[in-house]
Amino acid sequence: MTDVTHSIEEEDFGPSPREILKKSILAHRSLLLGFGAIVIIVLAALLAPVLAPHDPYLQDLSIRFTPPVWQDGGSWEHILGTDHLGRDYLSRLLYGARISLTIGIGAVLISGTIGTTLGVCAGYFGGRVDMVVNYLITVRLSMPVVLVALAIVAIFGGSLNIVIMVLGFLLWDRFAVVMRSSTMQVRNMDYVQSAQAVGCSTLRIVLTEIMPNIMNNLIVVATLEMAHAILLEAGLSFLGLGVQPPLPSWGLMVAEGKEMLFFEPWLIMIPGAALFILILSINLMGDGVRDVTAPAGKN
Amino acid sequence: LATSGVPALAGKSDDTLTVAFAKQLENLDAYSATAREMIVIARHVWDGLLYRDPATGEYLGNLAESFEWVDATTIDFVLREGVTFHNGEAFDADDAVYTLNWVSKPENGVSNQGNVNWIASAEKTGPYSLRLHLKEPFPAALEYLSGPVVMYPNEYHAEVGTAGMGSNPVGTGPYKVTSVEAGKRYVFEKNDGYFAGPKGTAEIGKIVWRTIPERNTQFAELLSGGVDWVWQVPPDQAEKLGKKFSVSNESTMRIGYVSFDSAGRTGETPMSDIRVRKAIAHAINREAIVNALLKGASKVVHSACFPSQFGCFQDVAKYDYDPARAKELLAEAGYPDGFTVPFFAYRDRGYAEAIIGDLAAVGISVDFGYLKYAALRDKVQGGEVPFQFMTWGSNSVNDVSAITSHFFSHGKDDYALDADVKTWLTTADTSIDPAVRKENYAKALSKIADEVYWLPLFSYNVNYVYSDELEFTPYPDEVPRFFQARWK
Amino acid sequence: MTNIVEVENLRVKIPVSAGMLNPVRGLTFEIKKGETLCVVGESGSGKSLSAFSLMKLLPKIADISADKMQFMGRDILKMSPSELQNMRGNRMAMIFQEPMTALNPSYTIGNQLVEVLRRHQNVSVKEATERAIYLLEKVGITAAASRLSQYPHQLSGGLRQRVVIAMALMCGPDLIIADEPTTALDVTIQAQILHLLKELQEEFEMAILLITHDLGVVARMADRVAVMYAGEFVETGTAEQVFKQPVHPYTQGLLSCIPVPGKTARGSRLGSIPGIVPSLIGDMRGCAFRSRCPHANGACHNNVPLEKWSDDHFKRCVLDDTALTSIAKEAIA
Amino acid sequence: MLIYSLKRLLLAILVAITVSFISFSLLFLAGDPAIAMAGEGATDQDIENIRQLYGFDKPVLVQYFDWLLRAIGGNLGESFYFKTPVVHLIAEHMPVTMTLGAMGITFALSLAVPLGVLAAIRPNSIIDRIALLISVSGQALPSFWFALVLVVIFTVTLGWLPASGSDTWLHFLMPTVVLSYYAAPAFMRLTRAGMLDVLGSDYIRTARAKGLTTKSVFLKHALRNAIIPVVSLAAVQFGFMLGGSVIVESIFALNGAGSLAWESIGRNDFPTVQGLILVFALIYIVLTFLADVLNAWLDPKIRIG
Amino acid sequence: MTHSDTPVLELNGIKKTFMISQGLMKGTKPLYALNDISVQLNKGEVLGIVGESGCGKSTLAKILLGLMEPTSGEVLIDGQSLKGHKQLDISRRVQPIFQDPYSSLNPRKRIGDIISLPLRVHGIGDPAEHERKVIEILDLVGLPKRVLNNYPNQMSGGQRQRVAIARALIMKPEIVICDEPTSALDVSVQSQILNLLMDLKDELQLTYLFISHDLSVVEHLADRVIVMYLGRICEQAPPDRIFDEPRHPYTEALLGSVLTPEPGQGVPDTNLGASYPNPINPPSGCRFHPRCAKAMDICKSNAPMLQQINRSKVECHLYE
Ligand SMILES: Nc1ncnc2c1ncn2[C@@H]1O[C@H](COP(=O)(O)OP(=O)(O)OP(=O)(O)O)[C@@H](O)[C@H]1O
Ligand SMILES: Nc1ncnc2c1ncn2[C@@H]1O[C@H](COP(=O)(O)OP(=O)(O)OP(=O)(O)O)[C@@H](O)[C@H]1O
Ligand SMILES: [Mg+2]
Ligand SMILES: [Mg+2]
Repeated sequence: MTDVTHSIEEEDFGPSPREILKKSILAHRSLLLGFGAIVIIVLAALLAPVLAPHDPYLQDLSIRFTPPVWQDGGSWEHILGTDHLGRDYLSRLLYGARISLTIGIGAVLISGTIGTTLGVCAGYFGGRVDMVVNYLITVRLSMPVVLVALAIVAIFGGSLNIVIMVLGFLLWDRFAVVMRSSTMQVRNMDYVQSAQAVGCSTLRIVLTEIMPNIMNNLIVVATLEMAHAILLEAGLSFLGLGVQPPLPSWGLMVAEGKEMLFFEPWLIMIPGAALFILILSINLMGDGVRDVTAPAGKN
Repeated sequence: LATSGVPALAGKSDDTLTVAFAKQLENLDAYSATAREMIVIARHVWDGLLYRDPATGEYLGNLAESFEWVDATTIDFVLREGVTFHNGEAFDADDAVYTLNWVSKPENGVSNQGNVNWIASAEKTGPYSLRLHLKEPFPAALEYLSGPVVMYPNEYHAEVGTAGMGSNPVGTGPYKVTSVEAGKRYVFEKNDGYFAGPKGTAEIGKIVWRTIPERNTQFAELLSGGVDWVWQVPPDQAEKLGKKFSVSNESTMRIGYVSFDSAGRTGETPMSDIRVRKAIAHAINREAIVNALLKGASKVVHSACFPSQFGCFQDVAKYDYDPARAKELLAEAGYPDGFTVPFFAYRDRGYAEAIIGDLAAVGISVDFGYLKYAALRDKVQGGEVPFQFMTWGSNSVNDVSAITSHFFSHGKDDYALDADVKTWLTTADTSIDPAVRKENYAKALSKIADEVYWLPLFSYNVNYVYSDELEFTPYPDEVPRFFQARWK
Repeated sequence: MTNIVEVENLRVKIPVSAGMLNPVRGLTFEIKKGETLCVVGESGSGKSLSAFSLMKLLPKIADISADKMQFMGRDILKMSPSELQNMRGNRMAMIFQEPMTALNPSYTIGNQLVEVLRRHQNVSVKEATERAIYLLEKVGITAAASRLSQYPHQLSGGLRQRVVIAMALMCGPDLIIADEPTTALDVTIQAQILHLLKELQEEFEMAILLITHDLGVVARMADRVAVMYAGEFVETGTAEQVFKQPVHPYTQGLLSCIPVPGKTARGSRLGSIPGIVPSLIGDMRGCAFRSRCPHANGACHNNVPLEKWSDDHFKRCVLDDTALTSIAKEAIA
Repeated sequence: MLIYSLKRLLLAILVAITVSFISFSLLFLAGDPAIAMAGEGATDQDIENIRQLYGFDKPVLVQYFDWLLRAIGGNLGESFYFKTPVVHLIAEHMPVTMTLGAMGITFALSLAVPLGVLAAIRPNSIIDRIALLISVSGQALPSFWFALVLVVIFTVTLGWLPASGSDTWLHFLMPTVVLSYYAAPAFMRLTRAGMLDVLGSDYIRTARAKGLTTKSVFLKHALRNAIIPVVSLAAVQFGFMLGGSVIVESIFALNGAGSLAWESIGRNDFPTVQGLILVFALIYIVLTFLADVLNAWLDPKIRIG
Repeated sequence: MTHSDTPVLELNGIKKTFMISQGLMKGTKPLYALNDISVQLNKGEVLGIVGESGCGKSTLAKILLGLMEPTSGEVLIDGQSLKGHKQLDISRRVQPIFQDPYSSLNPRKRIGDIISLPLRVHGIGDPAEHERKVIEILDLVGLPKRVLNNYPNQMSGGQRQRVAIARALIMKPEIVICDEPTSALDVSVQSQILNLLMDLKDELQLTYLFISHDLSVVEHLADRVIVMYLGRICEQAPPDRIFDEPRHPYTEALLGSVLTPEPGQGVPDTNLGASYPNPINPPSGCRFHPRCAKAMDICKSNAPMLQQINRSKVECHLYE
C-alpha cells in the first residue's frame, strides 16, 4: 500500500499536454510502427543515390527480367531483379519512393492549403461564406475524381508537376470538410471570444487561437490524404496517365510489371507491396495521431 | 494452371472458336469503323470485288469474275453470278454499282476517305458487269478493291442505312453475323451457301468474338479456357505462353520510326540540324531493341517503308549503332553536353523507354510525353511535336504510297516539307508505269534517308497465341483469316 | 419500516491509465420504503458511480464489490443479467441529469414510454398508452395524449424532465434513483420539478435516492442525508441533524460557502474550503479531507471509521466529541 | 421536411449547373472541338463548316447556354468516335456500371455494418482488432493490384471465376469485391465510431436503466441513430464507386460507363467524356440529395421541425 | 456604498434581434433576444442581472463587450458612444469573465501566454515587463508563480477561473463583465471565486456587471439587481428591496425557487405553469402572463409600462 500523502498535501499539477502526448505516443504501438516504417521509407528515398546499387535508368537489354535473388536465376548483383529493360529493380524502387513521396507531399501541400483556407473561413465566418464553401465542396465532391484526373492528365500530358497539381486541386475536399467543422467547434469556445474581447485581429485569432487547436485534425487529414494521393497517382500511372517513364513511380512500376503478371509475378508484387506498406504506414500513422490527439475524457 | 469450370467453354468440342480482341468497335459498318479489327471482320462478313492471294500477292477475282484496265482511270469488271447476301438478296451489278457510288461521295461519310477517295464513279454495263472510273491514275486501286472496299446489298443498305448496317450487318462473306452485343461480343456463323471463291470455304461453325481490352484478362481467359485465340501478344509473354499453346509469329507491315521536326514546324529545335538527326540515328541500338524486345520476325528497317511494299527501295543510307560517332556529331552540332528535347510516343512504352535509355547514353535527355493515340495525333498534326516515336501500319496496303507518300507530301504529318521529295512521290503515286514509280520512290526514299527526316527503326511482328487444337495461319497483312482456320 | 435497499461497504474500482481509480471507497447505507436519501458532495466525489452501481449500470471495466448489496431482499451482485434487466426500470427506476440527452431523439415520447411498461408487464399497447397519458398528466403535462406523438426535440427542457420522470414511474417502482435531476434546469423549473417529485413520492410511496451537489435541494428534499467526499460518506444523518448541527468540518465548510438571503450579510466574505479534491488513484490511507481541513492533525493520517455521533447521526472524523462540539458551535454562530 | 427538401434541391440544382459548366469547359480545354470533330484529312473549309454548324464560333458563354439547353432536353451531343448521340451511349453502358455499383455498395455495407457494430459492442476485442486490421489494410491496397491478384488466384489458379464479361452474376463477383473493399473500411469505421458514440450517450444509459434487453438497446436504440451518417456516406461512396469504376471495368472487361469513359479519353472523344462526367455528377447529386432526404426522414429533428 | 452615481456604462434602448432561419420558404423569423433595454452602470457598483436561461443575459454581455452590434440603441462608455470605437479601445476598459472555465482558456497555450495576451495585443511593454506584470497579477488572484508554464488541463476549475480573472484584469480595465462566472463550479470553489472578485473590486476600484441565474448569489453581491424575463427587464431594484419586497410576480417566483439550505421547509409551489414560452413566438401583451398566477385580462393584450415604486422599477400591470 502506497501512502499517497504527498498528493493530498501538496497541490500537484498533472502532466502537461506535451508529456501526456509523449506518453500516449509511446504507448501506441501501431502509431510507432507506422511512423517507423515511414521514417525508413523517407530515409530510403532521401538516401537513394547512396543506397541504390545501380543507376535506376541504366538499361541493359541483355539481362532483362532477371528474377530477384530468392528465385531461381536471381543474383546478388540485382537483389530485386531487373525490369523489362534490364534496369535494376531495387534502385528503381528506391528512386520510386522519392516520386511517390513527392507526389503525396506535393499534392497534400496544395490541397491542404486550399482545403484548410476554405474550411477555416467557412467555419470561422459562417453564414454566407459557409454557404459558398459548402457549395464548392458539394461541387467538388460531385465530380468523379478519377475520371476528371484522367481527362485532365490526358489533355495536358502526365508530367510530375501536372499530376501533383491535378491531385492537389482535386483532393482538397476532406480538408475543407474537416477543417470547417473543427473550426466551428473551436470558434464557439469562450477563449476565442476572450481573444476578441481583448482586441485581437481576426487573423491573429485564427492563427494563434484556432489553428493550434485544429492542428491535430489537420495532421490526420493530411496523412490520410497523402495516402489517398499516392494511391490515386498509382492508379493513374497504372492506366498510363500518371508520371511518365523513365521516372520510376511505384504505380508505374506496377503498370509495367502488369504486362508479365502471369509469368513474372514478382514484377508487380514488389512495387505493389511497397505501395501497400507505404500506404499502410501512412494510414497507421494518421489513425494513430487521431487516437493520440483525440480529446481525452470520452469513454 | 488448371482449366476452369467457367461457363461458355469454347473449343473444338462444340465447334466454336472464341477469339479475343482488345479494341472496342464503334459499330459493325465496314465503312464507318476505322479500327483494324473492323478490317478483320469485314474480310469475314463481306467480299471485295477482288482478292489478293496472301501467298503470291496476285490479285484474283472474288465477287468479280475478272477485271480489265481499260485505261489509266477506267477498269471493267465482270461479276460472279449466283452469289447471295446473307439475307437472301442476290448479288449483281446493281449492288456493286450502288456500293461504289455510295462510298465515293464524301458526304456519305466513309470514315477512312483514303480508302475510297480515288473512286470517281461506277456504271452498270450489264446485269453482271460494270465499269469503274477513277479520279486520276491510281495503281493501288486493285489493292483497295481487294481489301477495304467491300460490297453492300443495295436494297438492304438503302433501307437500313449506316446505322442499320452497323448493328445488323449483311454481306456475302464466309461468315454471317448472328448476334451483336455492341462493344462486347459478336457471334459469327458459317455461311453455308458461300460461293467457291478464292477465299475458300470456312470450316469452323461458329466464331465468338469478344472484346477484352485488358491484356492480362485476355491471358486469364486463355489460360482458363474462356477464349481460344488471342493476338498481338508481346514477345515476352508469347514466349511463356508457348509452353502451353500454339504460338505463331508473323511479321507485319507496321514499322516503328522516329521522326524529327527537320522543317522547324515547332520552332527552333536541335532537330533541324542534320548532324543531330544523324547522331540520334547512331545512338539508338535498333539491333538490340529488335533482338531483346520485339523478337520474332521483326527486322531493323532502314528505308522509310515496309520492305515488301511496292517501291520500297532498300539501298539507302544506313546508320549503324555507334554511340561514339553520335557524341562526335553532337559535339560538331554544338551540343557536346547534349540537350533536352520533348519526346512523345503513344504505344510500346517499353520500346520508347529503351530509346530514351540509348539517347541518355549519348547525353540527350528528353521530356517524355506518353499520350493516347488520338491526343498525340492531334498534337502532331497541329505541329507541336519536335521528336517522336511513332508507328505506321500502312492500312495493310502493300504499296509505298500508303506510307511514304502519306508522310512526305506536305500533309499535316509532314515534318520534313521537302519539295523534291514531294515531287518525286507525286509522280510515283500517279503513274501506272511500275518502272517510273519505282524510280521516283527510290529517289524520295534515298533523300529521306540521307537527310534523316525519319529514322525507320524496325518492323513489327504479331504473335498469335491459340489453342493447340486450332490450325491457324497468320499473314503479314495483319488480317487473321478465321475462314481458313480449322480444328486439328 | 422495511429497508428497500441495504448496502454495506460498497466499493468501485476503475483501472485508468495512471493506475487504479478508487472513486467509491466503502459506502454503507440503507433506504427505507417511502424515504428520501440524499447524497450530496462535490463534483467527482463518486455520487453518480455509487448510484449506477446499485443498478449495475457501470462500464464493464469498473469493478464493483460490496459486503452486502440488497434490493428488496435480493442480492444485486448475484443477479443474472436478465434478472437485472427485469429489475431495472421496473422495481428500480432512474432519472438522469440531462433531460436534453436522456431521451432517444429518434423515437416519439409515446414510443419510449410505452416501451418500458410493455417490457416489464404483459400489457397491450393500448393499456400502456393509457398509463402513459395518465402519468404525463400526473407530472403536469397538459394535452398529454397529443404529446405522445411528439419527439424529444420538440419539448423544452422542463417538459422533457417531466417525461423522464413519467417514464421512471411507468412500472410503479419501489425505488427511484435521481442523479442530479434538476441541475441542468432553470431555478424556477427546478423548484417545480422537485415539488412534483415530492408529491409523486407521497402518492406512490416510493423511496428516492436523490443525488445532488446543491445543499439547498438536499435540505428541502431529504429525509436523510449522506455527505460524500472523495468516495466516502463523511457525515450521515437526518436533514435536521446534518443542517442544524453539522459536525464534520467538510459539511460545515460547505454550509458556510453559500450565501443565504436574509441570513448571510450582504457583501460579506463567504466561508470557503481551500485546496482541491485529492486524486483517488491508488490506495489511500487516512482522512481524505485532511489536506483541506483547518483542524487536521497527525491522527488524520490513520484510517478513520464512520462513527456514531448521536442517534442516526454518524461522522467520519478523528476529532473527539468535545472538540467537534465546539467547532460546530463556532460554525453555527 | 418539405422545406428542408426544397432547400436541398435548390443547392443540388445549383451544383448541377456548376458541374455542367465545368464539364462543358473540358471540351474546350481538350483543344479545338471543330478540328477534333472534323477528323483526319479534313480541310480547313470542312473545319470552318463544322464550326459554324455546331456554333463553335459563338462566344463560349452563349455556346454553354445552348449546350445546357440541349442537355436539359436530353441531348448531350454526338460522340466524335461513335458518331452516335452520347445519351444513347451512356444509356447503353450505364446499366453495367450501375449494377456493379449497386452490388459494390451492398457488399460493402453488408460486410462493414455488422462488423462495425460488433467492433463497437466489444471495443478492443478480437473482433474489433480484426475489423481494424481489415479496414487499415483494405485502404492501403491499390485496387488495380488487388484486382490482378484476385484474377491470378480465382481465375487462373483456381479456375472458379470468370475474368471478364458481364453475363452472369459470377462475372460481377470479383469486380464487386474490388470495388467495394475500398469503401468498406470507411463504412466500418463510421459505423463503429457512430455506435461507440451513441453507446456512450445518455439515452442509451436511459434505455438500459429502463431494463430493456441488450438486443433492443443495441438494435432499436443505438443502431438507428448510429446508422444515420452511414446512409449519407453510402450515397457519397456510391457516387465515388461509379466514378471509380474506370479501373475495375477496364481490368475485368466490363463494358460499362467507366470503361467507356476511359476509352473515350483515349480516343479524344470529349463529348462522351463530358457527358459521362456530367452524368456521374448528376447521379451523385441526386443520390446525395436522396440520402439527405432519407436522413432527414430518419432524423426527426430535421423531419419535424 | 462606495460608488459614485456617474454612469460609466450606459445602455439606451438596446434591441437585439436575431434572424432565425425557419427554412427556405418561410424565410427567417426575428428572435427578440433583447427588447428595449436601458441600464446604467455606475462607477464602482456591482450590477447584478438575474433571469432564466435564454432571457438575453449573455447577449447583453456581448454587446457591452463590443463583440456584438446591437440592432438598435446605443452603448455609452463615460458618455461616449461605443459605435465607431475600435475593439482595442473598448477592450482596455471592459473585460469579460466567462462561465465555463474549461472552454475559456486555450488548451494549447501556457498559462503565462494566456494571461499576457492582452499586453501583447496592445503592445504594452517588453517580454520582461510582461512577465513581471503576469506574476504580479497571479499573486493578486492567488495563484503560485509556478503555474506560468503550466497548461490549462493541469489545473482545476477554480484555478482556471482564477486564470481567466487574471487575464481580464491584467490591463486594469474599469469594468468587468462577469457572465455567470461561478455556475460551472462547485460551491466550495464558488465561494472562493466570489470572495476573490469582491476583494479585487475593492483593491482595483472595479465596476462589475454580474450575471447569474442564482438569485441568492446576486443578492449577496450586488448593489443593484435587474431581473430579466424574455429579453426585457421586469424589475430593477436594490437587493434588499428585491428580497424583502419583490414586486413583479416573476421576481416573486424566482425568489420562491431559491432553495436555501434550511431543512423542513419543503419545496414551495411557485405556481408557474409547466410551459416555458418560445422566444420566437413570445406571448402577446405582458410576456410573463401565461405563467403568471396573478395574470389579469389586460396582461394578455397590453404590454405593461415601467413603473417607479420607491426604489424599485417594475414593469407590471399590478402597479399601474
Ligand atoms: N468510466 C469511468 N472511467 C474512469 N473514471 C471514471 C469513470 N466514471 C467516473 N469516473 C471518475 O470517477 C470519479 C467519480 O465520478 P462520479 O461521476 O461518480 O462523480 P459525481 O460525484 O457524480 O460527480 P458530478 O457531480 O460531476 O456528477 C470521477 O473522478 C470521475 O472522473
Ligand atoms: N448568435 C445567436 N443567433 C441566434 N440566436 C441567438 C444567438 N445568441 C443568442 N441567441 C438567442 O437569444 C436568446 C438570448 O440568449 P442569451 O445567450 O443571451 O441567453 P442567456 O440569458 O445568457 O441564457 P443562459 O442562461 O442559457 O446563458 C436565446 O433565445 C438564444 O437562443
Ligand atoms: Mg454525477
Ligand atoms: Mg448565457
